[in-house]
Amino acid sequence: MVNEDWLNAPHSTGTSIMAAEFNGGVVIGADTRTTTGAYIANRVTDKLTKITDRIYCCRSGSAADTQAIADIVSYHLGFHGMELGEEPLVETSASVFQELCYNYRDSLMAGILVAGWDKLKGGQIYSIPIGGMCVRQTVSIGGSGSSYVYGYVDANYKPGMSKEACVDFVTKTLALAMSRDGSSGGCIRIGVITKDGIERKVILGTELPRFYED
Amino acid sequence: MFRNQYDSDVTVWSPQGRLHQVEYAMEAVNQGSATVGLKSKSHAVLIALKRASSELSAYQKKVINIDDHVGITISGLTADARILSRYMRTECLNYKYSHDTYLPLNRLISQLGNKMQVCTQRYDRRPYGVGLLVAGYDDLGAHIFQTCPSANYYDCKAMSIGARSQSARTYLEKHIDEFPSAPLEELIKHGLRALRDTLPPENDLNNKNVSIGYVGKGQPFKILNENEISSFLTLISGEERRGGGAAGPDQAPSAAREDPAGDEGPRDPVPAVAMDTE
Amino acid sequence: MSSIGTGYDLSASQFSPDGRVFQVEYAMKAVENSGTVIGLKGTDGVVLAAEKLVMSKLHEPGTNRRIFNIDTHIGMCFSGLIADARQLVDIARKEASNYRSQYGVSIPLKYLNDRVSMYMHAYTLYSAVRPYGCSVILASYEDDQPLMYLIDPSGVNYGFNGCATGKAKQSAKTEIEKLKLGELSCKELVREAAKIIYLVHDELKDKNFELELSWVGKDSNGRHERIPEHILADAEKAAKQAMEADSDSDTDDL
Amino acid sequence: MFQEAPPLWKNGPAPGSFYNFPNTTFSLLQNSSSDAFKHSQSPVTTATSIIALVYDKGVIIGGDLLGSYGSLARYRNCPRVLKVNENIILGAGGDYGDFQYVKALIDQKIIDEECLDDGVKLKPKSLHCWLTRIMYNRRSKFDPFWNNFVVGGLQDGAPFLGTVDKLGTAYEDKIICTGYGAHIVTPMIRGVLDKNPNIKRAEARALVIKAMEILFYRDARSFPKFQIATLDEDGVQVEGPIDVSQNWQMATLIR
Repeated sequence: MVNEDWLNAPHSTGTSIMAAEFNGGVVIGADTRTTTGAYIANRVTDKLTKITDRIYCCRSGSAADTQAIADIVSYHLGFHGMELGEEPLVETSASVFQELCYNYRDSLMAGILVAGWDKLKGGQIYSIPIGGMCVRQTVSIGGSGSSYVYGYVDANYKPGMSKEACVDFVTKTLALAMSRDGSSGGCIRIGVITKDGIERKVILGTELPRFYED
Repeated sequence: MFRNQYDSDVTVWSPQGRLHQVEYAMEAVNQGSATVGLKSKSHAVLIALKRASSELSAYQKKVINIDDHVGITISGLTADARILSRYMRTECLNYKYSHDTYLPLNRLISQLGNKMQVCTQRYDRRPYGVGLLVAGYDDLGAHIFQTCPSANYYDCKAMSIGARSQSARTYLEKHIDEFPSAPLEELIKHGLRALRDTLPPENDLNNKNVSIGYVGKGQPFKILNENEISSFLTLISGEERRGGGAAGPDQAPSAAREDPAGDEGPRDPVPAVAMDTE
Repeated sequence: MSSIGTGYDLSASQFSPDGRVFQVEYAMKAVENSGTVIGLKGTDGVVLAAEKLVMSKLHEPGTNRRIFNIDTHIGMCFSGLIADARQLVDIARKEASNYRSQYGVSIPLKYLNDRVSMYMHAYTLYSAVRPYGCSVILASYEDDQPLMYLIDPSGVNYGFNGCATGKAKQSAKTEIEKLKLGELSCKELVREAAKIIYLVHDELKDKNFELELSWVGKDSNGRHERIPEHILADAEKAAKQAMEADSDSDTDDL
Repeated sequence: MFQEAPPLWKNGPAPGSFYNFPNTTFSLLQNSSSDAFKHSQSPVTTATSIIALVYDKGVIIGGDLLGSYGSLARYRNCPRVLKVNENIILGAGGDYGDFQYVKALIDQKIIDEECLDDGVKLKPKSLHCWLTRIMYNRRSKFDPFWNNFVVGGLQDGAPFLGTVDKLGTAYEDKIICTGYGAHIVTPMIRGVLDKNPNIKRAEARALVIKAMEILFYRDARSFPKFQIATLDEDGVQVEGPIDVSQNWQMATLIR
């Protein structure tokens, strides 16, 4: 056997995830591959997880850890939203994620992007890497695939893009990351969050952009 | 047996919106011997009258050191005061450990106030039956604080509490404008005169029944010994005494209970409306 | 209050035969024995004002304040027992602090109001404790929106445009109702508030008092603060003049 | 022995338990001494050196804006030089998550004090002492805050500069540089101050800017954008982001 470590290896979303602000909201995106060692445990995973109607998170790291965290946060914020009588803020949501990720930093493997829209600050993205810090960014990438596309993001992201341009940018970035990162792949899932809620779509593995092959 | 049906517990409001149990606790302060606190811009002074429970006993300690910058005198139940003083000492020490400086007076007092308030709202507690005069010096200058069993506290220019303290307060009010610029010695003399006014004519202050403590700029809280007290007493000994000791009708109740002879038998307490509802 | 003294009014955990909890009503009495406080909500903020009765000339002026800061953007004033109120201030500050540490943003007043009300209400449920002897007014300015609530010892709360509690709450309310609250700015309300406190102060029963004023709104950059010294002095002067003018016109009428 | 895990958030449910409503008083992350708790902590997202010195009438602190993720220059806007109150400025290096946690504590401390409105303001020595206590406390639990803190301020009118590291080691000095800065730029700054101990603010500022430049050349975790905080009788000023002015002219001399 080439590699038997998959028997004991944790399911982990060796991943490419990303989020970018545009004029009117945020675009979030992720690949769909979940691996156990080198084995693809799920080829159509959904790594864009709903927290509230207008707040989503992109998960990277251990699938078990990040799913558990997302469940807890969405429960907590659901409760909080009822107490508050209105939708929780994206900032609040990020803060709750951070509290968990920071307090349990020794036992969790989780790198999370929290993205969403609220009426106070519009579209926002917060990056919470391993270690539990939290910082707001206008564009953010995460997961193992992200290392290969920092340059592309730095060169091509422009503040105040249109929705279409932003979706295109996110799709292209993820396609690049997935093509170079063995732990990322499959399809691309995209979510566009604006004041009207989320609009989701999937770009199948057969329809990924191949502009870089020209 | 109860004076009215609303005074059994600290958790019971009277129809007038009063807390009789708390008001009774305020009376405990008036049972204690008098004590005076006053301050100038640079110093805060505490002067207390000590009692001995019998001829064989020592005089009860009235001035207690809390930290270098704080001291207190007490009137009321000494045992309750000991709990409060231990709390204050702990708070001062903790603050010094964590912040490398003295705990500002008003913060100490406000924490103490919140601790005392809890005892005025629960069935399983009783209010602390002691009033304190707290003298201290911090970055904001010299302070005299008064605390009550009701958990109220007051930032005072000068104050006196305890038996027949009204006479002392009268003296203090009369001379209040002289205190801010008075040197320490004058301040102590004013305090002694105020305290002397609370005594009946046949008694006088001596170096056994007086306690003096002070704190000030560059001066850690200091409690004077008998010799030092004597030297201050001689400074006011020649002066004519005012008739404060002959208790006026307004102080009759507290003065009567002050009488250690106790030959009148038990009598109903006559509490003043002591809860300031401001 | 026909049931007073029938023994059904000794515990907060006891209803009277006619379905009332007298201990809570008695606690309200403590509030009514205390100096008047008012809150006025204007177009660009909230103004709080308190009549602090001075008990002795031995006390330092400006102490035992009746208006507190709860968070940078929230103020609280009370009437009733000051010791009880300070406990509530402590609770409210802890709520505000916990909210920030958990949710990363400052506490919305609506939420704080709910929490403090719940806390006060809990003290009306058990015989082992007594209801709080104070009413509190909470005020804030968040997202360019002035907000104000009043909580009674019962734990009941209402949102208000203008409210009063304490000794002279009735006459203060009458005065407040004369104002066009929806149109006045904080700067104007400061004068009105001072005027009302001077007007309702009972000179015969309570000799001395100090006027306390605070605001939270656009003029204070969304922070709850004492009103600056010179504005306070102006307002006080105007209030005194108004009082004099008032008494003059009274004599004219005769 | 089974021990209940700490709650997921304050007064919230513990892992595997139901939501406790309301009035439950767990203190955050309480562990009894019998708990075997693994602390494998090491810094993750890190910030590098802090440069600080005392000038004639005040203090100055400088630090760059980079949050490094290993060798990846991941976050380019991580401010870590800040005003605490009118008397205190603070600089921090090390794990950025830990820094954010401690910063939240300090921020709340200042808000609490503003609420009291009693005329007493936290002084730099007090904050330095307080930081020392929490740093030592955490290292004693084998779970240190992985930071260096530099506290600057005016203590009763005189400049104060002190530092604490992750072990709770604390000292005061006229010049404090942490991380790579301690090795690379302390000698340069000391050289200047030895000649003239009472440099003016403008000179001090130029010195810090020079130090940031040198560090950019020699510290692989540094970044050419930084912030400077100054505190003197004119009050607190936090400037930035300032760009490092670079000079690579010498490259042409090599062939």
